[in-house]
Amino acid sequence: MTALLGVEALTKTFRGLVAVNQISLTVAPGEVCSVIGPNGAGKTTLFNLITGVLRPSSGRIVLAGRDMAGVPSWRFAECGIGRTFQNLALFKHGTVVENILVGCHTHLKSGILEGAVFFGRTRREEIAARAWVEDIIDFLEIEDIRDKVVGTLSYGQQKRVELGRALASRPKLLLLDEMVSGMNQEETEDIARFILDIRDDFGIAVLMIEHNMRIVMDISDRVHVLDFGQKIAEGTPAEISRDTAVARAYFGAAGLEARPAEVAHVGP
Amino acid sequence: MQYLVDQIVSGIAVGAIYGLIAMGLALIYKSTGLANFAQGEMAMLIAYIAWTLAGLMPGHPWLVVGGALVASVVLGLAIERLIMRPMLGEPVFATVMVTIALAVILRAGAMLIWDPYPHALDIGIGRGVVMLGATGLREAQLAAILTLMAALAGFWAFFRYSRIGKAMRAVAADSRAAQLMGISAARIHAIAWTASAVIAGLAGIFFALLYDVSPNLYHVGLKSFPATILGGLDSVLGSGFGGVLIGVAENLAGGYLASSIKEIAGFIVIIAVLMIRPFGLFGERDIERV
Amino acid sequence: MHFRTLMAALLVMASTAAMAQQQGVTDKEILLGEVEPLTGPPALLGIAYNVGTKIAIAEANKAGGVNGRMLKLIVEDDGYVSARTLQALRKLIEVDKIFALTSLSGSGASVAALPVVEKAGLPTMASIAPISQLFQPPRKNVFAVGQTYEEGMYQLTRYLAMKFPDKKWGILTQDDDYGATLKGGFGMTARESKLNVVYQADYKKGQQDFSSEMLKVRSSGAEIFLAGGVIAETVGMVRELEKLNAKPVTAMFWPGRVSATLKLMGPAGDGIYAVDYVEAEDSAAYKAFLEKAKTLVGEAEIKAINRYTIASYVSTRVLIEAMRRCGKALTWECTIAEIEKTENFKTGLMGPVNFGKGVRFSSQAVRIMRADFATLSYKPVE
Amino acid sequence: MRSGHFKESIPGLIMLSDSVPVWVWSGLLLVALALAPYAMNAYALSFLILILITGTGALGLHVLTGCTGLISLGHVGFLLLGAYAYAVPVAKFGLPPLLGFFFAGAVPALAGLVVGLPSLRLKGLYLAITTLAFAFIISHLIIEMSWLTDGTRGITVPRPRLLGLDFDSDARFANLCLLVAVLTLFAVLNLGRSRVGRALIAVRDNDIAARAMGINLEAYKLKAFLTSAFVTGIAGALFGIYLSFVSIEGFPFLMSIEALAILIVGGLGSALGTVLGTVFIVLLPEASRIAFGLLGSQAERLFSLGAHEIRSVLYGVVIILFLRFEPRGLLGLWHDVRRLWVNWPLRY
Repeated sequence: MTALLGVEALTKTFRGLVAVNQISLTVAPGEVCSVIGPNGAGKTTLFNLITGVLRPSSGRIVLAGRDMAGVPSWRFAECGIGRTFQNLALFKHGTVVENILVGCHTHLKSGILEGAVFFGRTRREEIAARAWVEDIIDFLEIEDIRDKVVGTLSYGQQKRVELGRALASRPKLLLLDEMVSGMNQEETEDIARFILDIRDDFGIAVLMIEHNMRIVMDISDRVHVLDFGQKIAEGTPAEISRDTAVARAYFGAAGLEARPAEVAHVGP
Repeated sequence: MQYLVDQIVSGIAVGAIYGLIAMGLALIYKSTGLANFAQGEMAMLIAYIAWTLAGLMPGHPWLVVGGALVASVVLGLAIERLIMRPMLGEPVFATVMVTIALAVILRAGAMLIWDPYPHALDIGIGRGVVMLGATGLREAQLAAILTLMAALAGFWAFFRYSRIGKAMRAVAADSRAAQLMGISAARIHAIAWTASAVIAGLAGIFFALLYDVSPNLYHVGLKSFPATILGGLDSVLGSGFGGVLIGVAENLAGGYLASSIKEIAGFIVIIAVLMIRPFGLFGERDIERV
Repeated sequence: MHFRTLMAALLVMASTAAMAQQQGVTDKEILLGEVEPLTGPPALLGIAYNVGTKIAIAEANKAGGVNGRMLKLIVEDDGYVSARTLQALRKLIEVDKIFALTSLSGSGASVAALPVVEKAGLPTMASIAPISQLFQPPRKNVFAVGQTYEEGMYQLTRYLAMKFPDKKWGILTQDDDYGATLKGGFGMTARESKLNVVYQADYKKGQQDFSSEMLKVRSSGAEIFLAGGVIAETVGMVRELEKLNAKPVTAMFWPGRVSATLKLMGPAGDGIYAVDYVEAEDSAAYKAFLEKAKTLVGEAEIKAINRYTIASYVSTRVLIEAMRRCGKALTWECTIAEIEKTENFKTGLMGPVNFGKGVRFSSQAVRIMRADFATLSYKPVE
Repeated sequence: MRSGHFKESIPGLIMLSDSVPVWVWSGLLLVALALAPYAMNAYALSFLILILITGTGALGLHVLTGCTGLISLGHVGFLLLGAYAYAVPVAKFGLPPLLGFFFAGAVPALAGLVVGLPSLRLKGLYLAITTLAFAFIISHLIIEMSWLTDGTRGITVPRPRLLGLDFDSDARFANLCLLVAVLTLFAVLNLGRSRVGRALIAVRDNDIAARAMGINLEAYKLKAFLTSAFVTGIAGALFGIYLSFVSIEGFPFLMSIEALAILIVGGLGSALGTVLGTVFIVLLPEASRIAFGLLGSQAERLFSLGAHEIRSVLYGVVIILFLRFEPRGLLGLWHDVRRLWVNWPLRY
């Protein structure tokens, strides 16, 4: 099976500080993968590298067989990568619909002049895009807030809008950065269901950073564990929950013995 | 050679005035995050007040200067309390527009209270010529240079050692965190506006002594923008140096290229510098977090 | 609604109204208007000019008005911004419905306003800055009293060239049309008398510091220096030369020939040459004018009086006299014809004013003067 | 009567407005504006023309500052360039006015690209002051290149004749300005609901997220400068024709500030707000003149020489009050009034 995303020996240093160190991982088409690790393990830096926001110091990123070195960061979306951000990054003065429409950007073609005239191709294009956005709104069950300005929405709602915006670009791979942090149980379960539906209905592979172990263990096909910028483990959720290196990274050697109950909780 | 020295020295002299006003600009930017477009107008207003005082108290130069500085303290406090503080929390763009409106008001107000004619500010001192080697400087030019040096040293020490100076840096770095630490942002803003009005006032007085008191004295504020951009909007000391650099650049352009290019020399310099250092020579780069 | 019919009806109404009586004229009143800079730096000239118009009008009203009609003036400020000049003119002509214009703002703005004034056709005096575009080619209804900058500069430099032969010359002018005309006048003399020009430059309008320019003047060895600023700029140049201890023969131009300039220059201004077509302050005619003015306008106005007041006073007097000669049936047509007939009109404050068929500019002889710091005035040279 | 917002098709969703009354009223307003010049006096007409030209220019700035969030203090530079790019070919070389209008848009647009380059590296006030520098440099270049621009003497510009139609009367010219202003407004509104417009807003609100959505920040900032300069340049040409005389002095620096004031007072980021702001700011001096007149001749005489300054002060005070008490601008005020009208006597 050829991997959708291949990360090979990726390294990123900031003024001598090694944030990501020789990390390799793959995501197969139709797979839900998670990246976990304590705070400061380099997870978000890894995401920023994969989405082109940061340039790797060394190593390679291959997306669907294409080496991404030298591809400008704004082209990553065209190449099939969509993402959400750890701290919300919506266009807060726009409505929900407008935000999701921005996600369609790479699939539309009209330029300034065509946009200003709004006739013919542009109009057809916009109608099609709007129909697609309405589908996404239906899918995410946010019909009732579609014309609200996103700045006025609750945190959970904004997260969904961000998910919708990422979906609108029809990505092959979706990167979700701490999607459910700060959500209650019910909202978390909704998101988990959406992620599985995204994979099954749209055929999109998902790579997510998550602190919520329950959702990681419940829906991941595979889990990558990072600590101090290095990958310390990889495997199915069941394998990870048994891995002593992982437990040590989370709780320290002493904690491993002192708090067996919590380790058990990590299990599936 | 003497020609070059003369050009540079008189450039430094006029640059010192730009530098003083630019320091005021940077001080306000550093502590409140907005550019005060009325800085030149503040200088103009204080110069007019000094001129009025000089008419009331002939023969008492120090009383005139002292009175004008008291007036600038009042001006700074009044602007901060009445106009800027209610705008706290509004978008930067809006507050900047408020300072522009303030500039319009001060400009017209000065013409209303006084008149559109140029006047000589004559307080008995400042106009004499001092010889430094073969280069002649007016007393007020020398005073402007010395004041700039004193202000540079003073602000350096202030930010480094004084409690308020450190607090100001804290407010600049993160106003919310500073507030949580018990620092009153409003008080810091009031201090910044007052200090800025005082140095603008001094610059205005020097300028009026050297040239004249007239409604277009505020033009000097326009010159201090390149100065503060060159030095870095958030760098008070850098802005002071920036003023001197702009003054010298202007004079060299006027002395060796064409006189007509002199007035825009400062702007050409900053465009060149900003292309290489987008945050000025001494400014700090914003660090973005994703 | 038939739009065209409506328009036609309106037009007919408008034209019949015009026939009955010219706009701005009632049985008791004649409405005059003027546009000039009353704010911003050029206000120094505009306000003084405005006072001159006020004095001329007050004088006429005191003597019973023009054929029994009182004169009333509406003043508009344009801040020396062309767009505002245009708007002010449209207001005066269309809303206030004035009878005649006593001023048409400064040079650039007045050129921009010409098409509007010419189209309206009302009698217009444009004497604040009589540049050649105002009367070349002549417009039927636009008159100017005074002298062009070119001619003034030509006369000034010719005088200096004869008095100080074989000297090195320097000239610094403003980078606008005012400066360009000064340069033009100087160029004529320079070619004619083959002057040795060692320094010539433009400064940017609004410039305040002239240190680099004056250093250049000094190092160029110029012995005669023409300071082509307005007021603050000329003062700046002269004081900078004083600081540098450079003492060329210095000359300036009439916008700067006001006592305020001398006061600002201090002793350094003593002996500076100037040129003007308006009488100097110590002449009998000027003093008499000042005495008369004190009985006609307030103290604030008296303080604002300078040479522009005289220019305006004379120009407005010409207009008033023409209206008087028209008698009771006051129209634009008649007033314009009467201004044209103005011949040898004397006020003592300038040379006699003359217009004629197709002549729209009353060229005034200029005089060379020298500044006297002790009395803050200018005295004609022999 | 309509009740609520129910739309039955996707095209209905993306229309500028699906409300019949809005279209009817806009149409009537347009007809009124087209005919009014023939019934107005020249003074009132000059305000109408100024509103139309200023509105076009302000919409140009709106694209850059309102939509894309790039502050420009040097927009008067684009106005100047537009005016000269029209005046030089048409008045000096006798080229057809239509070509002149093309230059009036194209030349500033090219300059916009040049000025836009620093915007790729500079932010906020640094950029604002760079644009300020640009405006000074442009006017310097115009003076220096006197072989082409006649330097400080200025160029007299005749009223144009376009496609066989004469625009020599003010009323006709007002029609031309109306046409340009309405086309500009439509273009800007359309841009706002299309891909490019959304991308500009995305760049303004969150540039990192915008990039993640596949938006090329550099290209779009340059596009914003290009579009903005193009529209502003056309407004500059119209302004030059209105003045009938193009010179540096006809375009004072204050115009840049006025344009920003229009955006702020109208409501930043909204094209309709820009229109409201234009009307307000252009009429403000006249309104204060009338207000001052109401105080009676006594007050007028008291300030015989200071009336103009009092008006300036008033102007500044109104702007400050607006920013202080209605930061959403006139558009926000309008929404409040409308809500009050619909809901009264209930509060909401």
